[in-house]
Amino acid sequence: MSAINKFAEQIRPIVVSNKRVGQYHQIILNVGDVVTNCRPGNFIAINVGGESTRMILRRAFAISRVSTSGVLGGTMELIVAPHGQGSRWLCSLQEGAEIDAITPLGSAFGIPTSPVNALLVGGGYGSAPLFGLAEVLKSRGCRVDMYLGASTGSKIYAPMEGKRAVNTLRIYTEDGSMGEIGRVTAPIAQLIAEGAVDVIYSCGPMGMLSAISSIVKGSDVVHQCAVEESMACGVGICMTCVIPVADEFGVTTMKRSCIDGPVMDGSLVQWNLVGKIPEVTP
Amino acid sequence: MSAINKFAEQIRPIVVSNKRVGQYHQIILNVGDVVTNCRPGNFIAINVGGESTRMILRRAFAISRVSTSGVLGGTMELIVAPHGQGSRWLCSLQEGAEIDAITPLGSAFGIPTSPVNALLVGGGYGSAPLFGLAEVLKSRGCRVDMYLGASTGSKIYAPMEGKRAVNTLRIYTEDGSMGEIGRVTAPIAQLIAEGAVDVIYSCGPMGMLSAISSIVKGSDVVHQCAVEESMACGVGICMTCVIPVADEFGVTTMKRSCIDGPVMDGSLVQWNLVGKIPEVTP
Amino acid sequence: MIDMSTTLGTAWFAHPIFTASGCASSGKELAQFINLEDIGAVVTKSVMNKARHGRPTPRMAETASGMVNSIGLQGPGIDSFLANDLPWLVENRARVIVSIAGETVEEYAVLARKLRSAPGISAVEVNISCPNVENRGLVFACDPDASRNVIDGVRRALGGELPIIAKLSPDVTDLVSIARGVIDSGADGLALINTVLAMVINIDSMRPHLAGKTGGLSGPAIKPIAVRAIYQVHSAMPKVPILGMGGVSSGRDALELILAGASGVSVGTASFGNPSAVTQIQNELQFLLEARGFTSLTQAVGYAHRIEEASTS
Amino acid sequence: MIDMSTTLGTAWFAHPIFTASGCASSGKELAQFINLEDIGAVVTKSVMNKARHGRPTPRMAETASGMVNSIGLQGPGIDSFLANDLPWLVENRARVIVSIAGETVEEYAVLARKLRSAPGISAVEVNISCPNVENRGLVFACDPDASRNVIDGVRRALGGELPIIAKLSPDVTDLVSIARGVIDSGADGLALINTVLAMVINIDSMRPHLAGKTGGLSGPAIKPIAVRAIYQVHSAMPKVPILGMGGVSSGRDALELILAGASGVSVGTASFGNPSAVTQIQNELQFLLEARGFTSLTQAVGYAHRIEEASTS
Ligand SMILES: Cc1cc2nc3c(=O)[nH]c(=O)nc-3n(C[C@H](O)[C@H](O)[C@H](O)COP(=O)(O)OP(=O)(O)OC[C@H]3O[C@@H](n4cnc5c(N)ncnc54)[C@H](O)[C@@H]3O)c2cc1C
Ligand SMILES: Cc1cc2nc3c(=O)[nH]c(=O)nc-3n(C[C@H](O)[C@H](O)[C@H](O)COP(=O)(O)OP(=O)(O)OC[C@H]3O[C@@H](n4cnc5c(N)ncnc54)[C@H](O)[C@@H]3O)c2cc1C
Ligand SMILES: Cc1cc2nc3c(=O)[nH]c(=O)nc-3n(C[C@H](O)[C@H](O)[C@H](O)COP(=O)(O)O)c2cc1C
Ligand SMILES: Cc1cc2nc3c(=O)[nH]c(=O)nc-3n(C[C@H](O)[C@H](O)[C@H](O)COP(=O)(O)O)c2cc1C
Ligand code: FES
Ligand code: FES
Repeated sequence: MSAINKFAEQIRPIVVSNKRVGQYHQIILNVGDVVTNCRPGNFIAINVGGESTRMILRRAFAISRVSTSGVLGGTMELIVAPHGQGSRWLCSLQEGAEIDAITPLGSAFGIPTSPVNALLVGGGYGSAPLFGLAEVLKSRGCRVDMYLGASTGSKIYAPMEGKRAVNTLRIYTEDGSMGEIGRVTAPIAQLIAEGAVDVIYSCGPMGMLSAISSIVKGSDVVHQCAVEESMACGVGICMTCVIPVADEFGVTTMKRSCIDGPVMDGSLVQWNLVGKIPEVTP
Repeated sequence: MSAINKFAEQIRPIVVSNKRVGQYHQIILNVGDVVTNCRPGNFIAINVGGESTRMILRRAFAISRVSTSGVLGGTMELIVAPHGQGSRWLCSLQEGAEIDAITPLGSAFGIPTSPVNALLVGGGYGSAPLFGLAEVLKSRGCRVDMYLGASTGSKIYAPMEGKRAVNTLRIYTEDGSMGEIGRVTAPIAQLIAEGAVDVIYSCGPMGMLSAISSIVKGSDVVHQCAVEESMACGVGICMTCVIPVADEFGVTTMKRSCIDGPVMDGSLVQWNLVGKIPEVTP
Repeated sequence: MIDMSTTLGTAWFAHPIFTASGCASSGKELAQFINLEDIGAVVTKSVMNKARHGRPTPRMAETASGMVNSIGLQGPGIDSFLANDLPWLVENRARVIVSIAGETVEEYAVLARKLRSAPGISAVEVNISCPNVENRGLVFACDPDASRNVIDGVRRALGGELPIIAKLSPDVTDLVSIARGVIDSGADGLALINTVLAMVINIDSMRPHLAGKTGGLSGPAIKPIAVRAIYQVHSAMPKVPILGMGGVSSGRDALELILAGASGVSVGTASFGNPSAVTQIQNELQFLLEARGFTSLTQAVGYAHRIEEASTS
Repeated sequence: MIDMSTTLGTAWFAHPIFTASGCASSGKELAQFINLEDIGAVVTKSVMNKARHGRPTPRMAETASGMVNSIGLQGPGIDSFLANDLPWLVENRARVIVSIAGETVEEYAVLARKLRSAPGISAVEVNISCPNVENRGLVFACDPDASRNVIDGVRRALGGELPIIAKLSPDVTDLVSIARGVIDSGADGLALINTVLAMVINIDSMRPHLAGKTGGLSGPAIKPIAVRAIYQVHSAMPKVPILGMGGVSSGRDALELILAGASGVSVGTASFGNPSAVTQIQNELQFLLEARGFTSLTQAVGYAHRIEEASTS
């Protein structure tokens, strides 16, 4: 059998809760045993719009956290921005609603085998998977610093419980309405120069991921980033979600961000070619 | 201004109640003042499927009864058969749901100016508008007999309150599971021969309406029938709902059943041409 | 205030949203729901020379985000139209684009001659693309020569007075060459697109659902085809005005067609689901244009074709 | 038990539902969701001679009941396909139809020659209709001569071994004549339909949304166009087997295409929304056929064309 999508299951979870948090919705799904296969970085693909909808494609959301402890069995938390028609539909669901979902999909953040200094950088709802990741890193003895950025305070997602899993948390907003004013990328260069960080994990807008990659370049800091390309299928069959990525020999090909990602090695992603294609054929 | 659709209003009624009755749903809508313009025979055209639906056309339903008395102001009752995707959606609505509707549309049953003997014949959910009609006829001093037919008992719609408005009610089912066995059309010929009926009002499947028209032919009984053709717009702009109808000079043209109907003179409908077109051009 | 007016050839319209032919009957029926004075124009159901019964029923089937229709051009004929429908529209201060359809080149010319002297008409839309006629071989719009001949005849019959808008079918291999042909023959503008030839089979009767077997697909399903057609033709002939249509049911949809190159937009099937669609779409469009900083509708026409700005990197 | 098997030319398939080219990648990706042995066949993503990057992103836009894509035939090239993807499919006991695409008549012939000796292939689908190539003039399927030449070359290169299925585009004025041409040139069957040329304009950037500007419309929106195309071609050439596709997302949809004349049905876009769609549709289809009293799938093929029974009136 194929190793692609190996743990993915098509399930019909129930919405356990749906709360507005700033500009986002925190949605908890009762997903059952599938949580045991979910790793930080994986995503879930959800059918939106209901039975007679004209929306034919699934929507992808990062798994924020999973839990096996509750009375409900396995649950999964998503942080959803009501963006277009599909995500707004999801955010409008009542408790008890049943949805159609496939999870876990995609690659996960690599977890170091020995304790390291980890910096987690999130933009907007990109912080969602970082709190789950922080818990895992902490349990492996890593030092975990987190920087979150957004245009404005209501777009910062930083739950109380999440903060416990990190050593430090710094928040940056462009309008200064929360935390420090400015971009989340600004202080990273200095951290690297100080040798205070071994691995950067990032999730957020492509511009942010690309900026971090430039900053990291030349240092020996590892940069694992979760990219976000528009996806039609989420399971590797449509080829819409591709990103130019170099292999170990420097040859760039268009990789599917749903199965070869969303977590990728930031130093291999050819940021200058995103939205273009490599000149020479592979 | 045009007289077509003169009383029609585009409204957003709330579902006041939705109860299963046999194979149908009795749905009550809070429609407001528009009820004052609703006459037995008129219909309502409803958007189905919700915001992101792929169903782009309205669905037509006969107005079963209206009431202005309740604490809610004007309400309207519909009897809906969960048939395809649109009517099933309507039948699945919870109390409190808001819908998008246009009403009143179409022609109404003509009410005699002097008391007559009226026979009301309904097939399946076709009985819906007849109870409201019966009340009006009764109030004008008419004798009102009602015959209802269906393939089986659960498809007979005959509410308790409705029965009060009629002098007699006879029920026919093809499988004999309720009332008498056989078709609702069977006893009509005799009634006419006995001179016991002046006007027949009918609503139900086209085959039933056509059969009644044949029986009435040659007698001087008036036959007003509510036809049912597939409608795309319900307001006269698409020309999909046409029925061949003769004018006073015997010239047949294709009439729109949404604005020239649904109530038509059964003796003018060219039943043999339904689903065909007249040979000669008008 | 943004200037929402537009022109199609020599015809000026205060508003940019129109009804689509065959989707507003003769206009009267919509008057309860929209103010006919406040829209671009009523484009009438295609009128033929003689009265016609059209096709038997069933005439329509709903499909995913669309519908297939086969009406078969039922109508009262041009004389009755000129005697009854047109005067009503003029009396009610609606701008009118008369759509005509014929079975022969000659019939189109006859129709055009009758329109020449009729008062109150802003333009003539020539429907050479109705896919509902019995023999597909007879669809004028699929044959470059036949479509040129029709427009040529109409031009002669009309004289120079009224702008001619040729309505084309998307069911062709090379839309641009058909478009060029009718423009060369004297059309002042193009209407894009008519319905797409389609069929629904009823899985209970296990036969084609429509009495006419095939029919025309319309509604949101075809909007991406309409946008492509308008974009292609505007690319090839940027000066030719286009009345765009196909699946428009919101101001966003109308904007998409305008950015692709439409100078005005007709709303068809959307009126079936919402009889006040034309006015609503017009209001939404105005809001969207203003939000994007346009000061006139015409600035937005074909804006999606603008040359890439110099890259900032 | 109903016999669900079908044939396309000399190729026999135990099951009638197939993946659609480009909508199952090389098959592996779906193995977690469907049992590849239990479906008609995997129709591979169109393979070209050399590896290709395809188009830049954005490559797709969702539309009402559909999507527009412009992938640009990204793929590893035929040699890598034969070395890696095909053996995996054969090992996993999937039946395989290889789809090929080229930029020249010669490229198609080269591809066919390479397939001739490869084991485990049931048929070759020749994609002459991809609307995603830069120059619309180069779409083979829109040019009767070019499409004949491609099939002719493939036929010679393949010899008589493997059935050839020519995949046609609906974007033509006269589909039947294109179909006749490729059958005369040696195709054993037809695949109908490829995507419909379309465009989406992003109303924020106010430019075409896809990097490739135009793309192909697929999904439920186009089903009525597919049904019409299959019905037309089956009417004209009732003996030519058709692999039908276009917007099928339920057993009811598949039945509609079969009644119109398809001997097998490919499922494309529906797999994006539901990766187990192929199997689900196959099960639903079987149920629907049984409920209608068919004892074999082949009885239903083209059943909508049967002569009207003598009227009982
Ligand atoms: C791997 C991955 C993880 C994601 N995680 C989250 C998350 O945790 N929280 C969250 O709020 N959003 C997340 N997104 C983005 C989310 O998928 C989109 O916001 C959502 O698809 C928008 O759908 P819509 O119907 O609301 O918008 P529309 O604009 O109506 O969508 C139209 C189409 O475009 C696609 N699309 C639109 N915006 C995006 C986008 N930003 N990224 C990818 N596809 C897009 C949609 O999937 C759909 O196919 C993630 C996307 C990916 C690919
Ligand atoms: C004047 C009039 C009055 C009606 N009154 C009632 C009523 O009181 N109660 C009731 O249950 N039904 C009534 N109907 C029928 C009702 O409109 C259809 O059952 C309903 O439209 C089916 O929609 P659907 O989405 O469930 O079915 P689908 O089969 O999915 O509908 C597909 C399309 O076909 C049309 N259609 C399907 N069946 C019918 C039908 N029987 N008549 C007309 N159009 C149809 C639909 O409107 C829709 O456009 C009435 C119809 C008309 C024209
Ligand atoms: C029921 C119906 C009838 C139509 N009749 C005509 C017609 O008489 N003449 C014509 O040129 N187009 C006719 N059309 C095509 C429309 O004018 C329009 O070009 C097409 O429907 C696409 O627009 P839409 O998706 O907004 O409906 C008709 C369309 C429908 C749905
Ligand atoms: C993302 C995508 C990629 C496709 N790639 C190919 C291809 O490589 N070769 C081909 O012949 N058809 C290709 N097609 C067309 C499909 O095989 C099919 O003909 C079309 O999508 C209609 O079917 P559907 O509506 O079920 O998707 C592609 C379609 C999609 C949506
Ligand atoms: S989303 Fe389809 S291949 Fe990645
Ligand atoms: S339903 Fe449109 S004209 Fe009657």
